[in-house]
Amino acid sequence: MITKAGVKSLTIVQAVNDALRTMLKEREDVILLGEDIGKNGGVFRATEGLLEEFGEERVVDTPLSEAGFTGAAIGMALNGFRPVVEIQFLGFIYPAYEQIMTHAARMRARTRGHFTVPLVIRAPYGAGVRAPEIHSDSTEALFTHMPGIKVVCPASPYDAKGLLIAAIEDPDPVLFLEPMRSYRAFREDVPEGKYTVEIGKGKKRREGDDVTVIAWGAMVPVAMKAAEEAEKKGIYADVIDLRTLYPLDKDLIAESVQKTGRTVIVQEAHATGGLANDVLAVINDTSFFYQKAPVERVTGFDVPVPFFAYEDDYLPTPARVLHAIEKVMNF
Amino acid sequence: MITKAGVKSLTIVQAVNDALRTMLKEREDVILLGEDIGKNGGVFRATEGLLEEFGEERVVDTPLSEAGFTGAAIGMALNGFRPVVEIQFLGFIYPAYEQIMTHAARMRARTRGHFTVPLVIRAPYGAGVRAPEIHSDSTEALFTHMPGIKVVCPASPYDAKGLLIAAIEDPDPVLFLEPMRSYRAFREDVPEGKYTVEIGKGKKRREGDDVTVIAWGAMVPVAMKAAEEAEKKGIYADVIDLRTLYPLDKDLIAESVQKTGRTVIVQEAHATGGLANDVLAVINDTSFFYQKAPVERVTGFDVPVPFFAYEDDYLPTPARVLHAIEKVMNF
Amino acid sequence: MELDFPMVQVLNEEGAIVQPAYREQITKELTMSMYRHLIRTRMVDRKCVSLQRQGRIGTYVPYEGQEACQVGSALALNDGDWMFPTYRDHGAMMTFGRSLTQTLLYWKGRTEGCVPPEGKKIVPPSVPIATQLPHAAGAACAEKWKGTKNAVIVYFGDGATSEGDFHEGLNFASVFHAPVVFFNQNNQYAISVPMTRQMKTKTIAQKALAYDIPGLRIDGNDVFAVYFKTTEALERARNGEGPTLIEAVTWRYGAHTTSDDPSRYRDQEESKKRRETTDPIKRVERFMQREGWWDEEWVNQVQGEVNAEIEQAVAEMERYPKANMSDMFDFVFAQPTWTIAEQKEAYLQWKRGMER
Amino acid sequence: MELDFPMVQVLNEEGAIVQPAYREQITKELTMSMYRHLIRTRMVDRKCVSLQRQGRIGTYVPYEGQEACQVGSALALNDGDWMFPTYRDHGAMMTFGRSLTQTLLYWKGRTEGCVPPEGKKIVPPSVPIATQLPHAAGAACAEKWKGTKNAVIVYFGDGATSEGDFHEGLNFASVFHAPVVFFNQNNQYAISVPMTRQMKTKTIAQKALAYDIPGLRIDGNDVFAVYFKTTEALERARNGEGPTLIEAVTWRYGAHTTSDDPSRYRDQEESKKRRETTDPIKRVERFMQREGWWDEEWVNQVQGEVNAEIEQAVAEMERYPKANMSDMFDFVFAQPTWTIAEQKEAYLQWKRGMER
Ligand SMILES: Cc1ncc(C[n+]2csc(CCOP(=O)(O)OP(=O)(O)O)c2C)c(N)n1
Ligand SMILES: Cc1ncc(C[n+]2csc(CCOP(=O)(O)OP(=O)(O)O)c2C)c(N)n1
Ligand SMILES: [Mg+2]
Ligand SMILES: [Mg+2]
Repeated sequence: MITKAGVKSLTIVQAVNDALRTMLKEREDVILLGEDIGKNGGVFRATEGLLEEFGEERVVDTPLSEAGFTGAAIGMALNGFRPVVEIQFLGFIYPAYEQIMTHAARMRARTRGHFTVPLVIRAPYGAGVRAPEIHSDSTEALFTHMPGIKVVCPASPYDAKGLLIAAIEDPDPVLFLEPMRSYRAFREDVPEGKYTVEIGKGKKRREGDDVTVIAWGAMVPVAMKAAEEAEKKGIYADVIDLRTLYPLDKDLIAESVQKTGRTVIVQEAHATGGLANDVLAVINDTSFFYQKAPVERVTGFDVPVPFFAYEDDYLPTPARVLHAIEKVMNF
Repeated sequence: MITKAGVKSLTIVQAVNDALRTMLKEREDVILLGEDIGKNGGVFRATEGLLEEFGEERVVDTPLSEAGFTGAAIGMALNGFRPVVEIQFLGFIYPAYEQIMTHAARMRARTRGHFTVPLVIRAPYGAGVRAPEIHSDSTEALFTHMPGIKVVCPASPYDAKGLLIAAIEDPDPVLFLEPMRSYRAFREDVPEGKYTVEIGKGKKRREGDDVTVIAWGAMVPVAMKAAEEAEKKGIYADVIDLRTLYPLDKDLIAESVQKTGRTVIVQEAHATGGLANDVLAVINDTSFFYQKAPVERVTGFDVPVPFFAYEDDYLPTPARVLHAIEKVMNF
Repeated sequence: MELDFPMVQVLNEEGAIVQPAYREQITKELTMSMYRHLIRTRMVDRKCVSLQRQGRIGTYVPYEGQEACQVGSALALNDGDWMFPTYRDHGAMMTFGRSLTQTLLYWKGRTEGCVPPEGKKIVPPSVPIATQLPHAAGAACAEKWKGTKNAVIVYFGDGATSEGDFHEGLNFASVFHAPVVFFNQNNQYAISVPMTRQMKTKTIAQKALAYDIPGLRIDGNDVFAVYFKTTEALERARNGEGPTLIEAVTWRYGAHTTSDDPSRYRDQEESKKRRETTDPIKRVERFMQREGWWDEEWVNQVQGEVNAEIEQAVAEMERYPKANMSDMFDFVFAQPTWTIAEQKEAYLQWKRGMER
Repeated sequence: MELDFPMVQVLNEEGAIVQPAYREQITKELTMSMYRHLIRTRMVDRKCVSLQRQGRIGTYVPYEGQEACQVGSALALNDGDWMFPTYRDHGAMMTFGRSLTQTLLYWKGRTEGCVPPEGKKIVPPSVPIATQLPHAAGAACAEKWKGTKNAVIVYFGDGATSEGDFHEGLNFASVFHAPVVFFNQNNQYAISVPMTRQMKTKTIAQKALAYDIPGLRIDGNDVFAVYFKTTEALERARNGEGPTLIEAVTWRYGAHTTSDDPSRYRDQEESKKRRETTDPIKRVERFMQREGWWDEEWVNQVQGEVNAEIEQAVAEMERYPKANMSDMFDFVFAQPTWTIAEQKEAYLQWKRGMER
């Protein structure tokens, strides 16, 4: 849907598709690999139409082997390509963990920059769409602890396109997490053609002086909803969309927390070992004495992401976030 | 070396061997699997003599396939055995990540306790022994974020034996991390026969009212050394050896931090996403207003564990810890 | 290579027995039992698809067309054997004893669907592809070390052969002579990816050569070939002769899951054609007709019984107690850690507060 | 199966050419060049073992006994080809152009050892077993898509065949007809685990049948068999005929690494015996003697040259600038993240403070 000249109103998944098409056109070294991304256009249609437009050598349906095609993509990246691989669901990335951890992330360091792996790994993640079991993991923290790879997670169509293009242009490996639950949840105006959103920079989605609410990916709409509710009660929240999960936007976090002194972090993943604790560390290091209350974390629980009959109780909700906002306000 | 009746003076690796022998004797369902654990007695000799004593069906040299033998061990655990698998070095566990993450850790939850996986995964970890590259990872945090598995990490021979026996008796999967660098570094009196150290309980290794120093595994001796140095400067430290990394001993941490108000956490792993941040979260949640200074974290850096020529600069040292202790004291 | 692994048939498309050796074992009783299971599994599958369309269960994975694979192999098992299925093998699971209600609960996103009936060693379906193969190898070793005569069957698709776990599972089992049958349902597609894109080989059976174990290619739409060849492989396993790889060539008529649209990647005319020619149920019908065993009334009766069973199971599923959110916390460890206990308590308290 | 994959020999243990087809290509020049590389790699290996014993380098992985595999295959490469070695393949790397100094630096725990000479596509050794096979498949696809005539060689051991990545790499390469040679050095042990415990098959070559690619079993101690068969496989690759699996049967005389004690798991008499009978260098000597090409003086000269080269490299390694700790921070990303920049700065500052 074209809304005005040079701008289209797109969903996140369409924005991803647009970014891939843009970069396949723009750069000959870009190549897509994954399961069902060709003829089928991806199980979420993120690669729809690309095989037809760019052919079998640039949009490659691979055998069902995450370690195999991620490893092969590493070899292609060593040899001049910029592969973008799709992991069908983040819950199926673990067979490729070794390849990402030991090779993609370490090659530059091991070789003093002689060999590099400009690889993008795309993966839809998260719960909330009533998917079968194991399809709903949100384990970004397993990758932010892996030195040598950046982790990006857009919450909106504009950012999805701009960040994916930035990831493809990045000289180093990037894990690109796509919030499955937001894939088609809303549209936004997205410029045609190439533009980038800087990796490493978060975005303030709402301004307020009372409390800082920090979220990313599918939790951004949850945080926004909670902030709206809070406003009705006279509490004004800064809502920060992290957008990049490694490296975190330290300055944005510190600036806001130093202003409000009160922080709520909203995380879909399990509490222990989650990214919220990295945010906590940033606050500890930069803004300790500004804090007026302990940080509240609203997170998934320390349990495997449950079967879908239980997922509504697993996922942070605006009501839970609001409760946490009130808690830090009333401390 | 027998020091008194019923007690032997053992190194950590000998204590591990003793625990395995004890449990192979004690329980028929215990079985060991791994690469080179039989005839060779393990590359660190942790399983020395066990093949000879218990035979090929209980001490099983497997093909070189971490996913294969860990997966097979899951099948054996489902079918009544208590397998103890050895991953030769923690840096080689990643091929088995999928098996641990999706199956070992989730089976009980998926089946409402009908099927369970009483599996122990042993892995030497850490840097400091001039090992070839990739042999020195200390990525415990990749497992503490995995709901359904406990993570244990002894720092001393007594604890190594007692915790390993507790892990084998535990009805759920346990990752048992062995500090390679401390394997033969010192001896301690270890009782003969069976005893356990409770999983989930840390241990105070030194008492002091000024500052809390928290460490685990190979960092415990580093923390102890720093505490000794601090004492010479009139600073008295509580040194906590976490021993279990999931679940953390919240009460022990809170009690000490509430007493001292100042905390230093010593972690070998990369700063971002490390276990220190979980400790930070425990402090935030339990002891926020007791804190007199921001928590100091002394950690490995956000870089792949370097080749050994650089490892002395990567690893936290007593001097770095002492510096952090002084920093929190002078805040 | 294809020539070295000819496709074994016992009952051909026309419903004729082409392997006289098995003639005597194919009694009326056996045939009727098979037929009953075949139509039962098909009827359940169709019901599930329609339940999904009505929003009464979640995303569903249909197996229509693959009934002979699942029924024939499951009937070959002994009660004490183990079954390691995938998400598509509830036909096999039901044939081996899992109740319809449990099947439905699973697709409704309920963990109750993962609990097998007492004494039945049916492990919950493996969702990550091929990861169950090492488990099967290990469970089989355990039976061997215990000295039982139990065997293990593990199911997987053509796509699964590309994963490392396929290889590691078969290699492990072959080294330890584990009593396990690796039962491949080669439906020729992994979602949209045809077998030609999945592997260079024309058969899956030949992959057995990499492990020095027998590999066998059978007509997966021939319930007798499946039944007898699986029985023989299980016998080998029980006798200490180690694992077997069976490739059962078949076809799914419908979509990969109810979220999939097969017309995007293949001509559905092929499915239509196959329904007429190679259908696993039709050929048993043809055989029964040839033998004079066909009894319209009996068939109607069976259908009626299965319908009643299905209706009852659907009713049971729908009046099943609401999912209990506590379950999510209570089964992670034998004893909940403080983290889980605290999180549960805090959540329950907050929820109670919200409800007030 | 073993019979289907007979061990190919060109030069037998007695130093006689047993495949006349290659007779003409085995010139004096080629033979002398091979011989030179063989003794060079052996001398370097022995020197490294002794450097390790003296504590001048770290844990070292010796390859003595496997020189024919490494030299023969590396000499078969073109300059533009890719090499994906393991930790044991510095013989191959040096033969293909990596300097001795770099080799030594690697074993001294220095990243400088991972940087290949300008223009040479030698990827650093893969330490996690078998993980380099998918890379090789991918790099080969990339050459194909670029339309070059470059090929790829990837090394791995017998133990590596058990890992999933072995399977995934071969399958990927076979599906895409990638120009890659999978070169297996079957030294019959993975640390302490003998081949019989690693796999049920008696050959590794037969695993090629699982991918419908040529599989070939050769005498890995016969430098000519290795050289010609690798050349042919590379030719196939360049001509678009896809991957080949080569099993080169060999033996490591010594320990797995300098931290290993082989007497714990095998009789070292076997190594002694093999030194006399199947040694890759001795048989070339015998051949040269038969041909009348043996020239004591030339051999002494070569040894002298290699010794000088080694001494120079050792000296270079030892006066190499001290490891610069900044390197650890500076090469993680093209542009350091603030986390790394801050950590580096803080550490440097503290260290400067300490030094004051
Ligand atoms: C490790 C992993 N990767 C990807 C998926 C997503 N996925 C589910 S089914 C499927 C295709 C499986 O094909 P096949 O093995 O032939 O079995 P079939 O579905 O045809 O029965 C894929 C790719 C998954 N479940 N697990
Ligand atoms: C994934 C992984 N697991 C374990 C190890 C430890 N390890 C190093 S070498 C080796 C044996 C390899 O045997 P093989 O493949 O035959 O090669 P060889 O050493 O004989 O050349 C093992 C187990 C490793 N490096 N990587
Ligand atoms: Mg299939
Ligand atoms: Mg070997």
